[in-house]
Amino acid sequence: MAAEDMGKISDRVRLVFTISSVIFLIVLAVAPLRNLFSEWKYYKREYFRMADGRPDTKKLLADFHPGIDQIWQPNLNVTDRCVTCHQGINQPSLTDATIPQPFRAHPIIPHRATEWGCTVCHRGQGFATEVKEAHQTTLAWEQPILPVRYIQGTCGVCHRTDIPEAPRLARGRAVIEDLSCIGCHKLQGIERPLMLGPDLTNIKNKTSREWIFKWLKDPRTLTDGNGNISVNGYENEDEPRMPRFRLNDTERAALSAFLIDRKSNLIEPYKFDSRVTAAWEKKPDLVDQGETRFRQMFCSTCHSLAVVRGGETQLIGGDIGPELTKVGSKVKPDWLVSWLQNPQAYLPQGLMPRYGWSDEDLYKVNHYVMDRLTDPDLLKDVRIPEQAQANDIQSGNRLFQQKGCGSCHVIAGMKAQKDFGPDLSAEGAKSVSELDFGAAKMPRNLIPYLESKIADPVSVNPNARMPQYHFKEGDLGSVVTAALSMRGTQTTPGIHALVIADARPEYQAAGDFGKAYERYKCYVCHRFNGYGGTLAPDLSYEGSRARQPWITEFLKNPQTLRPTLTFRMPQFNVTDEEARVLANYLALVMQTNRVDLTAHHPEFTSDQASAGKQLYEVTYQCQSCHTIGSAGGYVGPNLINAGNWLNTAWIQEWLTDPQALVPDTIEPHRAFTAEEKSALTAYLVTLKQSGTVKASVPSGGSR
Amino acid sequence: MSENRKFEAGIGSDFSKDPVRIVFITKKTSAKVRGVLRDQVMSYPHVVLREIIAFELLTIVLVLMALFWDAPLEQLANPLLTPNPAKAPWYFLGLQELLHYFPPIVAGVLIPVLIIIGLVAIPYFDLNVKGEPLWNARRTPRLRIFCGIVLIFLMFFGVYKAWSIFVTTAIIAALAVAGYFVPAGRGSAIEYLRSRSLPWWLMTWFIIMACILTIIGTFFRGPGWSWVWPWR
Amino acid sequence: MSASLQSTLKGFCNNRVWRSIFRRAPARTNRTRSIAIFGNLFLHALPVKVREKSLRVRATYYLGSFSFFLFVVLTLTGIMLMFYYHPAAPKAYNDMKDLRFVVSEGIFLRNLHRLAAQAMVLAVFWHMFHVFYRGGYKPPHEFNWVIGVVLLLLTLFLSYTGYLLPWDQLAFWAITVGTNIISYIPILGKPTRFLLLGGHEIGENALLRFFVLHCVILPLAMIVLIALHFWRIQKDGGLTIRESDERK
Amino acid sequence: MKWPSVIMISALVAVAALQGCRQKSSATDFKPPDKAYGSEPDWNNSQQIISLNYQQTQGQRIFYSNCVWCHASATPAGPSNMSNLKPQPPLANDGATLNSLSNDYLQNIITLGGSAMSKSAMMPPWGRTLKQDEIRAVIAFVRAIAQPPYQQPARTSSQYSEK
Repeated sequence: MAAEDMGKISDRVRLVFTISSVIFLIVLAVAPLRNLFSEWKYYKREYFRMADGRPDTKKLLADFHPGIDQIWQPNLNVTDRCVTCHQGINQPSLTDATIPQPFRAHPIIPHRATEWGCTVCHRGQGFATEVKEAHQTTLAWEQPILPVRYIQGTCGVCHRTDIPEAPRLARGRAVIEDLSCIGCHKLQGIERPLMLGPDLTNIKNKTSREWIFKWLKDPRTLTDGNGNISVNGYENEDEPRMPRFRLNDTERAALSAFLIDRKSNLIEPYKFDSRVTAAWEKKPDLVDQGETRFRQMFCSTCHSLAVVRGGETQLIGGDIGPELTKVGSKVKPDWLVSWLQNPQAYLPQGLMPRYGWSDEDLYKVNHYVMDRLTDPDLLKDVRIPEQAQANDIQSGNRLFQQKGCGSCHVIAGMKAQKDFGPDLSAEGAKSVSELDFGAAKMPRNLIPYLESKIADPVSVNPNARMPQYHFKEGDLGSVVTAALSMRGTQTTPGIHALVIADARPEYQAAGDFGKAYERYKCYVCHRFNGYGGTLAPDLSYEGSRARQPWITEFLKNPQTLRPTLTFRMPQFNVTDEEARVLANYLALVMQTNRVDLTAHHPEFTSDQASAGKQLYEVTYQCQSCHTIGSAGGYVGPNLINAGNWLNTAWIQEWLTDPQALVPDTIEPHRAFTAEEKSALTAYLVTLKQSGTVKASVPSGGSR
Repeated sequence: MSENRKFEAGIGSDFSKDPVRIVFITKKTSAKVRGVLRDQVMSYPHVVLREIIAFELLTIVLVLMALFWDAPLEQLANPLLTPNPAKAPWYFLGLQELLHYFPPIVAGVLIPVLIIIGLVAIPYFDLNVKGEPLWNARRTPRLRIFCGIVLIFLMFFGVYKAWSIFVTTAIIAALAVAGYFVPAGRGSAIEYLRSRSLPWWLMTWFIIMACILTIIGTFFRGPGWSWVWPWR
Repeated sequence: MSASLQSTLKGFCNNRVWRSIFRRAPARTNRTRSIAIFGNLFLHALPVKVREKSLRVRATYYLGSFSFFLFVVLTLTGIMLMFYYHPAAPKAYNDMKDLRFVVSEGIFLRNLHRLAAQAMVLAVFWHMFHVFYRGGYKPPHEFNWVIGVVLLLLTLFLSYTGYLLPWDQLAFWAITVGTNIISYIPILGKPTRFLLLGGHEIGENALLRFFVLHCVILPLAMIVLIALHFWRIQKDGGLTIRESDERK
Repeated sequence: MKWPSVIMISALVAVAALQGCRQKSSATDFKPPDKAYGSEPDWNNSQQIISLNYQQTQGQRIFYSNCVWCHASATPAGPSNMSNLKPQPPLANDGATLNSLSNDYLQNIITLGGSAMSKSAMMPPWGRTLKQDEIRAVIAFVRAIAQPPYQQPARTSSQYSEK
């Protein structure tokens, strides 16, 4: 064999070598081309093509750049490459809905995208330059883009105070607070109030076991004016705060037995003045008179009643207290009398003010409630043994704790339950792996999880302890929005510095004023230095606004200043001494330094007053909103008694800049000259209600 | 190379054509150059060409896979968020599966150390130098020892309820023992098993065991290292 | 066509520059072929001649070669990836994102590196088993087998240290599980784990240590041992040819 | 000589085809999110819900605080002030009246009040109470609820100079 043969290569090997070399070269040549087909390059080309076909090409392409664009804000931890594809966000000419995404301009909002980036508000993955990675939940990114309907959730991450620009967020927070979610969960920005549900220690005094049984079945059924179980309840009105727990009849019987068995001192029946009882017992119009009194005292400012109007059952009245349509079938008469007399004895933290009742009024109203606000059929279908069995009581006790009742309701001698549900203060930041989807068929993503968990807790976990809440239309979305805003402590230092904390001022009233303030629960409706309700006017500057004698009179006999208001100050029957104390305090303490009451004003002349009248009626046509006597608009307050009511300095200041005194007032800020202001003030201070006018005002007047 | 030692010098190939290559071989070594010239080919180009082809094929496969399969990337490392189950890289999942059965000191330390020692020691025990079939000689004593050791192992696995190991071991041992009873010259498959040596059986057992444990650890273990079916 | 191509090639190879690099004319005789192997730094780890039977695919399946080529691919892609990588948390993770979304061919490089790493573990294992079944560990190859076992361990350790570098959940928890196994070693376990991680928990220190191990120490050890491994193949007389191969 | 071009062309075709599939699949996976920042029922048909964007929602808020009293037939407090006014102000969704008025005109009359635009002095000037952006938002809201629906005028160059 020739030695040269040792180097000879067979044809087969040659062929394999040739083929593999060719493929090798192809593959090496092709591999780098993958980059050309990146999604972002596709969108760059598309944008260029779109801009090319428009009249404003030059402007659109002025800062076009073929590479990757990004917004980089290291202190916000923002590296947002969204603008690589969303190239038109700053182009005002691309606002039309006809412009295809991702090129449409961003609507103008207070935060400029170039300063804040995109993911701070929208979430999603700013690093990504691929559609799916940027928008959806992926293995490498668990926080998808927030749907626009929930985007207000991210406003709440920094803005811990409610902002008017984010109505859904504010509504969601209000609902969460209103439904006492804080009873079981830790929540961001919400503190546990002193009382959530009523104290149940003495419930035996208040109601019957049958009623408790029925209430536990579905608290909403009691609000139905027709006696039918209505699944929707009053969808558009407020629901009872009590949610529906999943309990069977045995459990309900046990719980009601347990609650009714609490050893409490039975209240002594109130002894009415025998003359009053004797006089009114036989009167045929006793109940009607009671109803009139009930109306006059404006119970409906806080409580609602079901009323049939035009064939439809509607709830009329406020939502601060419970709805009362069937309360007569619920409460015991002796309890009702003692409650009306002094609610703070039964529920010290409750919101019900302590009225000053005359025996007569109390007798009449009590009869009205027990007679008219009842439903004889309400408890007809409740079948439970009369006597509570010992084992029922025992299992009721167990259930009370298992269901977490103690989170909201207190029973003397039982330990309050705390942190019954999971901590939700960082729920909006939870990653998919922290959520328990169970066997539920839904996208593995925080948003559908929250939606179905809140709407129907058992849809996610069949053994959920969470009860069933019912939301008005749209409120579910608001609650999800608010839950998404709870992202816990911000770890990014830049964002941490941006958090605008919710200042929740506490207003403590001391002394005699404090006692009356607490007795009449003024803070439930009025606001004092930032603390309190928003139903009625803010009283922080009441001393600057109103004259002291007027306040005294008003407290004794409240009148309505705004004709359109349905919620009116109740008739508390304030004593003279209390009226004096309250008015003194309001006039002296509740002042703003914008209005100088001590400044000397020259006396107004009658010429000024008539010039003011001219301005009022002709030039500025104030009567379009304000009423004087019976003529004029409904929007602003009735000015018929302005001279007695308002301080001169206040009127002057008000005409200068109303929003400076009451920021959310809708009084238009006009540019009055100094003369005009003086003239209008001069006119307004002449408006003093005389005896003859008093009769024509329907809601009473000053005495 | 001191003068007083004797070496036998030999030439490995055709002196005139091949590069000079001197080999010193002492009398005591067993290594000998077996110069069967006909059997040989030049490395250049035969080996070199084949290696290039191998490299090209490898690159083609790798590049194509890299184009269409993206390396996984999960979320940012978070010590507070433990995935369930937390799994090691796939080549350690057999070990992790062992940890499920045996105490950590056995599965985590003893077994890996024994495996490494075993692998290192293989060439130094002339068990398989001749590749002698297991049942060639001293058949009965070997069978007794073999069965004894297998039974001890099975008991050990049984005590720890390591059933996947138990079953696999039992099947392989049964196949090995089957070779003892089968007379020579039957079907080719049985003949194949009969002619296997002891190290062959050991290594095969090891490889099958490692594969099964790795597959179980990779595909059949879910939350809390419980058994799950991968298609569910 | 063929003639002109050959003459072009010839002219190309007779070029002064070419000759300055390669010195020799194309190998056409066994002598020049031997010199081609012998006189080349990269090829001289190969024997000049091999037995024809060892060329058969079934003799090796090229598993050793594949392992080596994968190591080469890993080194090249690894060096390129190092240009983009910072061994710091969480920058390391952001670098992964950049590789994926911004760097040209970044994701391709990472895919290639990751694939090759997995393939190398497989190839090395397979290579070892194949060598075992062919009896490749038998004298005079005993020590080369031991080197091979060490190379296997190095491969596993290289792959394992690389596993942490992306600093994602997968990496973090895989390394947690792995290093927990180390701590089961009596007495030595905890200190060894501490040494490896630079602390009691996996953090930046661990990332840096794994990075240095992955990019410097282990590859260097690997290169030295691979060289030794190849050298020994040649010195131990080439691939083992089984008697069954001889008979055929 | 033909090899390189053939290789390149076939490579390009192959990659283009494969990448083309890739593009499509990821684009169809992504479901666009719900676009509504807020919503308002159609005043003439409460079953119909109109989606509002950010600006329109801000306008909605300001409308319901400042304008609703006179420019709607019902108010949050119940009766409307409309009946007290002469001439009667138009309803905010009255497209027949408002659609023909330009954005600039509406912006002016809200800012400066009725008397400045030779209309009823009962319309007060809001320029000092509301910011220009807020007034723009109110107009956007009014346009969104208009019945018959408001059609944007044909694009003019002035649109680009805005802002």
